[in-house]
Amino acid sequence: MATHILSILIFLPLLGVLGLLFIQGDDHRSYRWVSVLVTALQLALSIYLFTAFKPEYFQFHSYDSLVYMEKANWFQLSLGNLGILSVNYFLGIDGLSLSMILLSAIVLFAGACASWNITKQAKGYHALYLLLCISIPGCFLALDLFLFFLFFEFMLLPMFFLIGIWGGVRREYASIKFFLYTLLGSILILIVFIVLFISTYNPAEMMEYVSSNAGVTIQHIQEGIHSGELINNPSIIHSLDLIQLSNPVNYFPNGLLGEHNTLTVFGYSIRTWCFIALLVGFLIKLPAFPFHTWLPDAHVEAPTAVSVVLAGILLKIGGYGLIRIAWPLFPQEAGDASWWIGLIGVTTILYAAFVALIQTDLKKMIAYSSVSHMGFVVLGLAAAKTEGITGAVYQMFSHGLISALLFLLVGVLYDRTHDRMIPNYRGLISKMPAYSVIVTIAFFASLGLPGMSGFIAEILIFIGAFKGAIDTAAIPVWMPLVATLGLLLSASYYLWTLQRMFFGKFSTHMSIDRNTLKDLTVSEKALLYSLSGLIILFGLFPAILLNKIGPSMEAWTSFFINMK
Amino acid sequence: MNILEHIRESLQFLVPEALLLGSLLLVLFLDMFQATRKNTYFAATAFISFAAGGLYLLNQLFDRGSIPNVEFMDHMLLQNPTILFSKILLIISGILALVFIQLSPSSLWLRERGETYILLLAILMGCFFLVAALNLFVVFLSLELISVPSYILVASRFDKKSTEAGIKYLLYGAFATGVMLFGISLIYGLTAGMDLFSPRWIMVFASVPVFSKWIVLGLVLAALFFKTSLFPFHPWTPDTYEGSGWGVLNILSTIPKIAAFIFLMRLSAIFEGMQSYSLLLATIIGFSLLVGNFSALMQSNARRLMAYSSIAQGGFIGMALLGGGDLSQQALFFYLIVYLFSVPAALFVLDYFENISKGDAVNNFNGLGKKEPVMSLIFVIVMATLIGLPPTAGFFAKIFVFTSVWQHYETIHSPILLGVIGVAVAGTVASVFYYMKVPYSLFFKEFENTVILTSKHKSSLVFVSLSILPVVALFFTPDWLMDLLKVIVVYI
Amino acid sequence: MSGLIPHIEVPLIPADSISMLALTIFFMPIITFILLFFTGKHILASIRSWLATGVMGVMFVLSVYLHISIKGEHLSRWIWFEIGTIKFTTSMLLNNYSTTMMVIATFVSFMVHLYSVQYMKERRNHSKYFPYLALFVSSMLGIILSDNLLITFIFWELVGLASFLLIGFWYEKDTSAAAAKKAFLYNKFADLAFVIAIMILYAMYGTTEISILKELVNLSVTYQAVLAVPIFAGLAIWFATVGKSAQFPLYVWLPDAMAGPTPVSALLHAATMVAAGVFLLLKTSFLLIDWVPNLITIFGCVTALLAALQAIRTFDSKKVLAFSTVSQLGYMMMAVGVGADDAAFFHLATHAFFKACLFLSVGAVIHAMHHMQSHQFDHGQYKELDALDMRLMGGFRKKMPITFAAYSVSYAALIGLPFFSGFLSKDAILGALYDRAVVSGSWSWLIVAVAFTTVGLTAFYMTRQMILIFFGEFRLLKTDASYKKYFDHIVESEWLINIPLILLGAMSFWFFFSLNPLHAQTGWWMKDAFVSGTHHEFHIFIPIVASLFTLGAIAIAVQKYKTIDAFVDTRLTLTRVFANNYFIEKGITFLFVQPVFMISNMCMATDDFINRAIHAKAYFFIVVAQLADVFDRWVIDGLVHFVAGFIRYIGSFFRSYLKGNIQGYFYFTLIAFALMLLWLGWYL
Amino acid sequence: MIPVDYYIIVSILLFSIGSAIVFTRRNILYVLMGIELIFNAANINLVAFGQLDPDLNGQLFSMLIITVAAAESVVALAIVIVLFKKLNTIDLNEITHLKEK
Repeated sequence: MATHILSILIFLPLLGVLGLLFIQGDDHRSYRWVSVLVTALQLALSIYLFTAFKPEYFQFHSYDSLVYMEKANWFQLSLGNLGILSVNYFLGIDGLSLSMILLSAIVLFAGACASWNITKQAKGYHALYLLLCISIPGCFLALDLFLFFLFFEFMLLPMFFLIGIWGGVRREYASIKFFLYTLLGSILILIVFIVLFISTYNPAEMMEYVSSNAGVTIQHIQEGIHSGELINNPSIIHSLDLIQLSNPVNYFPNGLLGEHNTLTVFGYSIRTWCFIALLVGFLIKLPAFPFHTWLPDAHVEAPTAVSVVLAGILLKIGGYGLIRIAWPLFPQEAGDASWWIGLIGVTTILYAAFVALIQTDLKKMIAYSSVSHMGFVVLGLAAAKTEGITGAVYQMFSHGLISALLFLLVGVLYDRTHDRMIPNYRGLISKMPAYSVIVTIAFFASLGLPGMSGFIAEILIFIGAFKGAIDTAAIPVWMPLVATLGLLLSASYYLWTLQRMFFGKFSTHMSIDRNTLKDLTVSEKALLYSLSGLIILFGLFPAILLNKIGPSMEAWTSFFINMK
Repeated sequence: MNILEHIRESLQFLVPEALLLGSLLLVLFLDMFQATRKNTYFAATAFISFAAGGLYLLNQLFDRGSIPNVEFMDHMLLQNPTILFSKILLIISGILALVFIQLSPSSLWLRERGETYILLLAILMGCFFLVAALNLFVVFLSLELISVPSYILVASRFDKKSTEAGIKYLLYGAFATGVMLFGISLIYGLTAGMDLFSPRWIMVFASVPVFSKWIVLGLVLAALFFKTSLFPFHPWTPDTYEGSGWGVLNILSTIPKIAAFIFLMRLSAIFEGMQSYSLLLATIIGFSLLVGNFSALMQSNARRLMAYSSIAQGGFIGMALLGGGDLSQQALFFYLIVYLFSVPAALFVLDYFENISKGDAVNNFNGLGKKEPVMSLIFVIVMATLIGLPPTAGFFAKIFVFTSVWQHYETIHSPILLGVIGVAVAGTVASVFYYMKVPYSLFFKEFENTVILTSKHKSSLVFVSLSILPVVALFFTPDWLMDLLKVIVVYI
Repeated sequence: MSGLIPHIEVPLIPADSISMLALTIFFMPIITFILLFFTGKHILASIRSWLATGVMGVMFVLSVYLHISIKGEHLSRWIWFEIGTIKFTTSMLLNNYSTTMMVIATFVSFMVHLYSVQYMKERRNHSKYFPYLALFVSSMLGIILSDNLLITFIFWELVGLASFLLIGFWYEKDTSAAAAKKAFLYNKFADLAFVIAIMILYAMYGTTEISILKELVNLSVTYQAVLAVPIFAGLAIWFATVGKSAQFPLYVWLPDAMAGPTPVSALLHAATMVAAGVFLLLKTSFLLIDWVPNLITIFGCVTALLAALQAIRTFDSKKVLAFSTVSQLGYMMMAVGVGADDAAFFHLATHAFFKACLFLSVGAVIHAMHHMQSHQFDHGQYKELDALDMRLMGGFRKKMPITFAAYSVSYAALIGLPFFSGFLSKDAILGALYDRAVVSGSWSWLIVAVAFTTVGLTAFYMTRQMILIFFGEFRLLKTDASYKKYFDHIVESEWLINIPLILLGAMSFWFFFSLNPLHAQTGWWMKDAFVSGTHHEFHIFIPIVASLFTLGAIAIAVQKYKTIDAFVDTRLTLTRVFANNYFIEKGITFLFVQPVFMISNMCMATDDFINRAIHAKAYFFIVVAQLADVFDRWVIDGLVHFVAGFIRYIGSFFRSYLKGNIQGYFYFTLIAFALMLLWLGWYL
Repeated sequence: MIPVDYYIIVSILLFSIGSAIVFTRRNILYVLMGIELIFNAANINLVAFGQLDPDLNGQLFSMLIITVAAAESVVALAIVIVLFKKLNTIDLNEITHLKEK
């Protein structure tokens, strides 16, 4: 099992989907058990993976040290003069993937639990949810960009339907918007992948291909490529193997992305444009200003569990893509653009926080706060220091937990009253004390209170960013300084909300039936308390995660700096 | 050699055609008597001939792989693995059409009649001849053999819509044929021969003045473009589609199109390097993509939507004609295979929904996704295939087509090709919107209809799933098919 | 740039037994917090409160033991987490300084706990009170013990959290909720500076260990001027303390924070929250270089004066004390600014005791007032009564003699009468200020002048408060005679309240700090030189002048207020200015809050704009489709028009393409195909 | 022998006349006749060119065309009859029920 643990982890929910197909009848109870069980199994598997993972497993850019790697040729397609497209089923895990896998297992499990009360077309819902459970871990584990893109795209469809069918009043609008935005991002990413495909080759696989000719070595192939003999040869093997792509030797010197290519479009090289396209593609997913407007709508309309998954994991794929693909493949460009990236980060942090401040819809406010927090990820990336990158990863992890908790909490209130407008409530704490306690914990966690996981992430990002600003002048000094205002703003909107909704004398808008305002049930409590517990656990003992992923992140940084 | 002797020898290559002819006659015979005038008999006859023909072709393909390019019937027809394979595709398409008619809820009138089977067999026979044609004689004859039964099929529902569709189709088709004939006559005058694929003819034609070349090529290709409903020979398509039943529509949009495209591919192979031909083709394809994709966006009627979709798909398939080399031929076949499986599935589901909701406007399908979740979900996969989204082989089909054009662009650097690629990309994006139109109303609109008719659920589902299964499966093993095509398609 | 800074290995040091003891003390309130927070509702209130109080008592005893037994420095350091080779450490430093602070903190906390047992008995939401207090104390201990700025920051923020929870303890009151939010946000704003300080120091030196930083800063002193970074780090840390230690202009949260329970105020003002700022600044004073100390002095001076002025016109009994705290913190800051770290810490210590005592005794009075109110409530005559308003008090001297005695002693200490602790510490600060002025001259003399004036002001407003609360008649009766019977029933508070008062009051005497009642420098406190070794020369005239100021102010105040029956305020403008905190809040609202909301609205508008743009994108395809359609309908048709001019009979077919006319299709095909061929011919 | 050019001129004239009819006449029967004219234009060409061809391909082809045209006309007329029954018209301007909405 250990050799195929990654595949098992990814495709486990497929069994669940099959199981769903064989369960007959309209009783939603049996369906929900399937999702919960499958996600629980996934969680167990990823915890096993987490415990078995050793910090020494890093060196992401060579095949040797990828533990649990799975690599098998999927297909090789001859594309005439363009050479051969070789696609591998290539999975691997390093610290970065590890944290994301753990996060997605936790959040997906929480989401499955939150789907407990779905009664409308429960079978379809759970089937789609389980499909999400396949594509999300797949996305985090795929090391072949073709595979990555498949999983990436495959997330789109279930999400689209989950929002569009089980969503709120304006679900059509929200789902279409989500679809359009993400599609735009995917197209940009796809274009870059195509360019990558045509301008690189895979010497390792070419070795296998030409092994009949005795005495041919990788050097021969590389020399042939560099001397131009092998260009446009139909037998050149191209692949989207991330490890090969991240080696600059594997680019055709005269290809679109090669070192000798002087072609420019509007004054920028193709490499720069590719980087921009990747950046925008993933920033849409992240989302960052100005590509964020799909998120509030999608969140507001999505059912609770979907919001949880959306904020908890889907956004992280944007950040993951940046760290895993955009930066390592275009280090030079990423380094050159750091000022702009930092600017995007800072703008996102502040802009979204400002907008969150004046929201009257609780869920929308939290959605904007998610955007703001994702801005920190961008800022951490811009400086490209180990602390900052680790902070970014930790921010993704912790924000995954925190936003899952926050959206679950909103869901609790919405389930009861079907109203989430902040001004419609006052003094909730006296009616729902346990609920209010967890809300307070969640709010403080989200505003970066020390002792909660968000703090570690943000402080790491700040010191990383500032160190980058001082050491390498990657970003100007004012950026991390100004970004700290984000902390204040998030404290402002959270505390203001606390004051308005939870403190004061109890009263509600007349449209709300007060009898529905019951405090948390035991099962809700169990879920919410355990998530809060995790947040505090990872806040007090970041070593649990950071010690495992640290070496990977350090290797990432040194790789990036060497390449740059 | 004695000509009769030659013909007798040639007949051995016409076994599938003979089978079709035989079953055609048998159906005719069966149709004469009240006792045997039964749907099942007709269908069984047709199916047996298809199956037998298909098996024979397969056997030939494996046997004759080593003896390519047999010209027979006094250089009128050609036999080689590519053509055998094309015929197999046509047979598969025919079988799908047959099953479609049997299961389609709206095709009761169609399947009860013997004529339907006769016409289907005739069309298929015409297609067999078309893909194997070496001479303009045969081209003309086979096109007529496809066209005339098609006219009858379209018009044979005998109601207002269908007759109108029929007459429009006929007038357009006849006019196109006339134009082509005139072109053929001029070609005959210019080159003193109609044996298109002979080296002599090619040589003579190459020496024809450019202007004359333009004229005759334009005139002759008109009929083929009409059959493939490419711009500007497309205007009949939406009207005819709208007026005809789903079963007929399925036949129209698959069998003749596949045959015509394969023939165009063969034609392109001999005209390769002739700039006037390739540019004409490129322009036509580009405009087809533009008009097909963007007009489809505006459609609210499922039939017209599929009509424009078929124009657009024709454009995408046609892109494979633009690229030179083996890859483009493989891409064409790959695309055609995906196309021949996905289009019947798409049309069948629409038929199914139309039958439930009693209307073919997209709005009529509102909310049906909740009543028919599985069917709707399969429909989404079908639509994904037509758009070219993973995880369906449509994705690879598009990739191959794009790659082949790009590759050709890299060698000749023609801005028109670049334009075609641009239009195709834009069209692909646009296609997301119109193909997702129906799933959108299936899932996201509230259910409005009060009348729901249930229909044969299981068998329909099985048919649709089975026809889409190969497409999904091909996504996971595209290299298998490509390797196969690599071996087979080289003889074109 | 970073190459200039010598890299210092951060060694890990295991904890010795003394450190283990300190850790035990540190973890005790945390365990209390966890225990009481989760089981709060399920155990008896008395068990709950006595458990917390008992723990605090044990902590106090242990702290004293720790303080006695400690010799030299005990540094221990562990790894918190590591990112590859980068290690983030956490460390604890035990020395005389920190253990002293521990003793103070635990003692005051213990007293407050004892007091709270009685005080909170009848209050609502009892179950969360003691856990919050425990959290408060543990966070404070964390700040005291931590030798790592990052870790300090964590506790720093947790102090903020605990204060938020405690200030907003009566969350049903809107003022309470608002005050809690305000306190947290003002502190958070200042804390940004702390984050920045951490960023700067980490980026420059690669560590946030204070003891290591100290070495590094001293090592790199030569290029400090070039880099100017440690200056900004120091500035940032100071600014962080401006929030927590309530300095001008961020002190406005502190008066509002009186909305919390009175014992909390006592704790907040004495040993925990506001002390944390000064304490941290003293700990990191090596970072205060160049012009930063002067800035600190000036701001401290301004704070001291402004707050004292406000205290003169405030009627809220607790707010007077709050302003007094702000003012005294200004003194401490001044001392820090002139480098008199010892004096600052000394004042911090003495102030902790007498201010806690003052709060608790005023709290006792308020408790009594509340009792009257609640009695009335019991009799169904509930009236809104501001139990904190000094204008309604008076004559409590006879009713509550012990309270009065405790109050008087700490009052004397605060205004700096000889033989009381405040005299010693204030004298040390004034002396230091004077010394500094002698050296640097010019504006420093102004500081000295203001410091002395403030001494007078302090005496004035404290005397005013004393007279208003304890002397004269009970003025509430003048507005509403129905309180008479309740006033008659007022007796001295319960012993649980009195004992802390007595103990804390006792700490206001001189002998705890120095045997010589007039000279602090000779006392053991200053001799031990907790923080820095610089001694100040003793000037005999300073205590004398200060005492003169004090006595004079007392005389004026007595003269002014002794005959007052019902307080009528004159000079309303001034009062309004004071009541509005010199319009600082208005200014902040105007300068920050309003722009923030403006920007928020702008951003929201931008979002809408983006959305519209996105809609445009979605419509784009439809538009293209429309265009294609228009192309079909008009361009091609237009050509048909054109051709039609030459051919008869064709007119009726013009729009035939639109109309489904097959001949229209023919035209379309013909023309389109012809055009295409023509264009291609031209192209070729 | 009459030179081929004359045949071509005649055939082009026929083609043009046929096309004009197809394009302009509203009666379906006329349109069908126009199409026949186009067919015959092709026939004339083929026969004319066939004179020069020893294999007589042209002549053969034209025979073929005549046959097929007859078949096509049969189908066309059949459909026209049905059409007339259903729509009561054979005016092309009135057969416009199927169109872009």
